[in-house]
Amino acid sequence: MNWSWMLPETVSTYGPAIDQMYYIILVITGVVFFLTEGLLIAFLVRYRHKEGRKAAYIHGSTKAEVIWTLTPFLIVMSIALASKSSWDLVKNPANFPADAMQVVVTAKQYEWNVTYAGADGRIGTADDFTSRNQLHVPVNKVVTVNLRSEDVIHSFFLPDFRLKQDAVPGKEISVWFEATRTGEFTLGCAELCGLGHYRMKGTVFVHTDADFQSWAASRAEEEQQ
Amino acid sequence: MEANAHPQPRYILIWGILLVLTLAEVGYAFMDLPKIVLAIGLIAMAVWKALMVALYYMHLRYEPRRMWILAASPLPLAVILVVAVLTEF
Amino acid sequence: MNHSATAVMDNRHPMPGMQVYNLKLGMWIFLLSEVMFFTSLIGSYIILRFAHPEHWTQPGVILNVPLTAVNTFLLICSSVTMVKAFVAIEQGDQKGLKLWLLATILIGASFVGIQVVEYTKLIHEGFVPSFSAYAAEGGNLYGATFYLMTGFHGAHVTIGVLCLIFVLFRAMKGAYTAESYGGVEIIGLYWHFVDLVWIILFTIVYLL
Amino acid sequence: MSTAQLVSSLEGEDRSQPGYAGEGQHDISFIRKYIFSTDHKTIGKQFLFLSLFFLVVGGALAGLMRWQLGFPGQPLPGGGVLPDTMAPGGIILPEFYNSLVTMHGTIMVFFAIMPLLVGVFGNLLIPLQIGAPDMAFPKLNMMSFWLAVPAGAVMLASFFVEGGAAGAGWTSYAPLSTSGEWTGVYLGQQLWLASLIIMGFSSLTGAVNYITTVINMRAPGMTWFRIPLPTWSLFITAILILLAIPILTGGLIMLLFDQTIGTTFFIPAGSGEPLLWQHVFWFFGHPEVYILILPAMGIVSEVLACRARKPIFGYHAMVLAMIAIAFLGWIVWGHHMFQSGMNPMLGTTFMISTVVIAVPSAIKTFNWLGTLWRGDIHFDTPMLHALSFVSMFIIGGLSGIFMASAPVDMYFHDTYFIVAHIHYVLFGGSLFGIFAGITFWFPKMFGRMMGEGLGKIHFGLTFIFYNMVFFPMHNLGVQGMMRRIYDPNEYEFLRPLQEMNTFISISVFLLVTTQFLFAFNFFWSMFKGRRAPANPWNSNTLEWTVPSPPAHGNFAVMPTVYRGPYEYSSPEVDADFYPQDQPPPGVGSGGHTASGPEPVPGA
Ligand code: HEA
Ligand code: HEA
Ligand code: CUA
Ligand SMILES: [Cu+2]
Repeated sequence: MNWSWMLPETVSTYGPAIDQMYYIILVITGVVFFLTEGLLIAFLVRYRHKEGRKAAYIHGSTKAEVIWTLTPFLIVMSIALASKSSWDLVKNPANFPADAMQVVVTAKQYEWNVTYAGADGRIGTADDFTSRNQLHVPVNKVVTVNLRSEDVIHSFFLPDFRLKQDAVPGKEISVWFEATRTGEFTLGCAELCGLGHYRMKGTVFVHTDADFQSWAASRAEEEQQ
Repeated sequence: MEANAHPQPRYILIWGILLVLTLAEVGYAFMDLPKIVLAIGLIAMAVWKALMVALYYMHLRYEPRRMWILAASPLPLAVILVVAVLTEF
Repeated sequence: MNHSATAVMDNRHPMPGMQVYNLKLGMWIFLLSEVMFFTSLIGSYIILRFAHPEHWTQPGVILNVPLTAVNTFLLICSSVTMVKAFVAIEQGDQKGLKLWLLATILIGASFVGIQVVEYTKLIHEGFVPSFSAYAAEGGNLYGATFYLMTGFHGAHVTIGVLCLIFVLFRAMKGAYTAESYGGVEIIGLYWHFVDLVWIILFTIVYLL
Repeated sequence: MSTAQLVSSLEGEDRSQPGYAGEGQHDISFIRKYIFSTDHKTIGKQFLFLSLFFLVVGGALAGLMRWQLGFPGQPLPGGGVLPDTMAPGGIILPEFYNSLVTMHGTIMVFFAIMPLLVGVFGNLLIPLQIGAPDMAFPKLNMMSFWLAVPAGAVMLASFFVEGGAAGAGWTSYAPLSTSGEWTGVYLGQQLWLASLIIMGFSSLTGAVNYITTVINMRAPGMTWFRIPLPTWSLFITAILILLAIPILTGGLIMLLFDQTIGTTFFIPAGSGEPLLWQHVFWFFGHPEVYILILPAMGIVSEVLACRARKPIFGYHAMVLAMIAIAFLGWIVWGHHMFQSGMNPMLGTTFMISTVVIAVPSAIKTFNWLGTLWRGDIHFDTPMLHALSFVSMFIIGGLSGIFMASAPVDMYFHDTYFIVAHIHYVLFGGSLFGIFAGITFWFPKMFGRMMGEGLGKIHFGLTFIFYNMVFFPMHNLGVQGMMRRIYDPNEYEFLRPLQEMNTFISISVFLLVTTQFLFAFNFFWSMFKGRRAPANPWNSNTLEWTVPSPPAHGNFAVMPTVYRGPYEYSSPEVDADFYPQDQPPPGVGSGGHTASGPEPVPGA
């Protein structure tokens, strides 16, 4: 059994930043955990009932209250502020990297349909081509995913990229990622979307640029007939 | 009993004010002004009327101060919800 | 404040609390939750309207403003009659209490009546809550939010009328006196609140 | 007011307050006494049996879920009894699994934990602890219970209707929940909504009652800052219920209309807004989770102070922290919607408000530790449960910090990390608090002590098995396992986790079995337990100054309160406790006196 608290390897450009945030919180909460639970156990042993022991008649201490109000406040505030940058980077369209490869991902019970721009580089034209439950992308290239849904809410989840975004019917939501190495990775649905939710999965194929071009070409071919 | 203590407000007068405001609203609503101007004016009049009812008919004006606080307490929540969600659009 | 009154209305405790007897405090607290309930309805309306303005028409195009203005007038009058009933019993005037209560009931009932008429007309014109059946100008969200808000307000008025009838019955039995009129006061609070809600609804639903 | 004034104010008319037991006992028929009773203590017990029943149901549903997750696709032993629409040949169907998850969450939150905390302890404790003869509106109180019963019946009935029970999660996100065409569940989803609307009324009537009672019916001398913490927490909880439940009711009604009369508030096909439902739900939902923890915090504070024989550390800080939680609880709901497509700016705001709400919880945690420091700690069953509340709530709270960080939540949202969080706060927190409360006030409820030995064994095993069940869920989350999935093995990368899932499931079966000890102890002690003295724990609060169980009307004469509730080990008296109504030396007689410590059971 895997009792590890280490995150699996990440293959997106912003993955490490997010993982780092996780490890920072892990350390902070870990320290708080051992500190508080340690004190608790220490007190239970030290002050357990003994004949003739009378508890101290103490009602509290303003000084202590101030300390343990301000310290946690500062700690958690810094956690929030430290998290802000990578949040804005991934989810705020204003900060998306320029010249990205655009794909449209349309979720529906229980499959992922991906639409790629054809030769003209624009989506919504005759030479678009598609793939089902497969997302093919070139490595080291920014890919903007425009999420749509045809029926209910699904959630576009790329564990290895640390990316998750709901696909909401009636809305188009954009997120982006950039793969740092080639390989095959999981695409999962993370929002309950009906009885097939558990099997609404796909695969992300990260190719070298060359491989991607040839795949795109052949796929476009097939679509024409 | 506290109700006995308070001075009797002029209920009929307030009734009159409410009627006038209602007519004013209906008239104002059909003037061709920019939507925002209409909205502000109408809502102002509505709030005025609502206050009249709460303060005099519901005797809030003659209740202890802490009752005012009690009565006003949910309003901030209402504002928070609507304003926050509106930022989505 | 005269002590016998509260003694009859509830067993007041030496801790002053809200300086208001239990029934009245309880009604006020209940009204707070009513505020939140209408917040959820009106709030959703505001949000949906901002999101889809195209579903709404100019005031008066579909909804019958003059008719509802009359209805608003009625409701405001019923608030006066209600408060008159309260003043009457405060002075121990049993006859006045019964008369004003009766007046309030009649006006309240006619408000509901007029609303029913309004609804039937509107539904006839295809102004319905349902998406598939909506046939009027604008969009179905207009219809849905309209019936949601006015419908639940109407329900509150109806419940109010029923409670008033109950109060009138007890008044007939002489249940209320100049010392003990808690029942009259709290149904009054509820009634005025419902009136207050209508004042808001009339403005944002019919005039905006 | 000064004690002198108090005593004088007690002469004459105030002593014979209407409603007090002093007014003289009138005996009443069985029906009025046990079924349609208006006595807050009886109603509290009624809620106790109702919600324990639903706790068992919720646990059973969890067991079924865990069978599927532990042994995917294998026939459930004895599962043949289940109809083919649920589990043909004992093999649980995906749609049935979704119903299990949904109903487990709903029943546990709305029909087990909420009534256990608010219905049971709110009714039992509030009037007793403030020195009132009963609730402000006893009939309304009875109504509150008799609304909960049909609500529960409807919820259970939905399992047996065409299409099965609701299956869109306890959060019932639209548009999935708006039409059977997405889930195959038609009537079930509507019954789910109807049931929750009724349950909402039940909670609401309760809340109105509690608030009025606490504000208006305190005994002389029971100033705001002499109110025991359980009552404080229940008062604040009642306010949250009062303002949060109507919001949910409004949403539920709109959702019901979307399903039945063809409106499209939340259906994009009719230009409705799915996210509007999420906002409405979570605007209620986050205050709700504090509704589920605050009373437990109050109970635990009481038990800790009493069994450590030491004044609660920072009483005022404790109260202010709860008030702060109640305020902040309204501005953090968005942390459930980080990945929902909500405006990212809003996300940042909610991230900041969310971490801030950790601070009042921090204050409470440290004050609990401060209470134990230099105490005289007695390890009775209630104390053991209270202590495990503190230690488990810390874990649950800290896991909340991970998700509070929006980018980290991007990975953890809707994974088992959330499931671990939920159960550390709701089981490790709320439920251990409830165990502490039940074992602590059992003598006051039933006039008999609960078996200590069995109680300790039940505690020990529950504590171990509980951690074996839920701690590994953190690791599942870290590995990226999504929640609400019927069979993780569908995913290549989740297959290695099957072993751990099986381990969890086996632990669950041990955990559930352990609960029979509690059930047995509970019922056995009810009839055969040692008769309880008035004040078995040598506690200070008013409920312990009257016989166990207290008579109808609670107090023979209206008590007078001279001091705060946590005056333990005070130098003023020889005994290590100092009841709130015991007159200070010199002041006239009347109240109770601590005649030396009574023997403490088990210790
Ligand atoms: C009793 C119920 C309860 C309680 C008390 C809490 C408390 C908290 N919760 Fe939890 N939460 C739930 C019940 C609860 N939650 C449920 C049921 C869900 C899932 C809903 C669903 O989707 O089904 C959920 C989901 C949930 C989410 C959404 C996750 C997601 O879906 O992506 C988040 C995100 O921020 C969150 C955060 C928090 C935080 C920050 C607290 C804080 O209040 C915790 C504060 C406490 C501590 C921090 C520990 C003690 C403090 C110290 C020891 C001091 C030192 C600490 C530091 C310096 C950090 N919770
Ligand atoms: C209050 C809350 C509560 C409690 C106590 C529990 C208890 C348990 N929960 Fe629950 N759970 C939730 C609230 C709770 N849960 C919520 C809100 C969700 C989210 C639902 C959703 O996603 O929509 C969830 C989801 C959830 C999941 C995720 C399902 C999924 O996403 O696919 C799982 C999986 O293992 C799980 C397991 C368990 C288990 C094994 C228990 C065990 O602890 C159960 C053990 C048994 C008992 C606690 C009953 C014991 C009985 C007594 C002690 C009374 C006996 C005494 C007398 C009769 C006198 N729960
Ligand atoms: Cu799609 Cu879950
Ligand atoms: Cu929350």
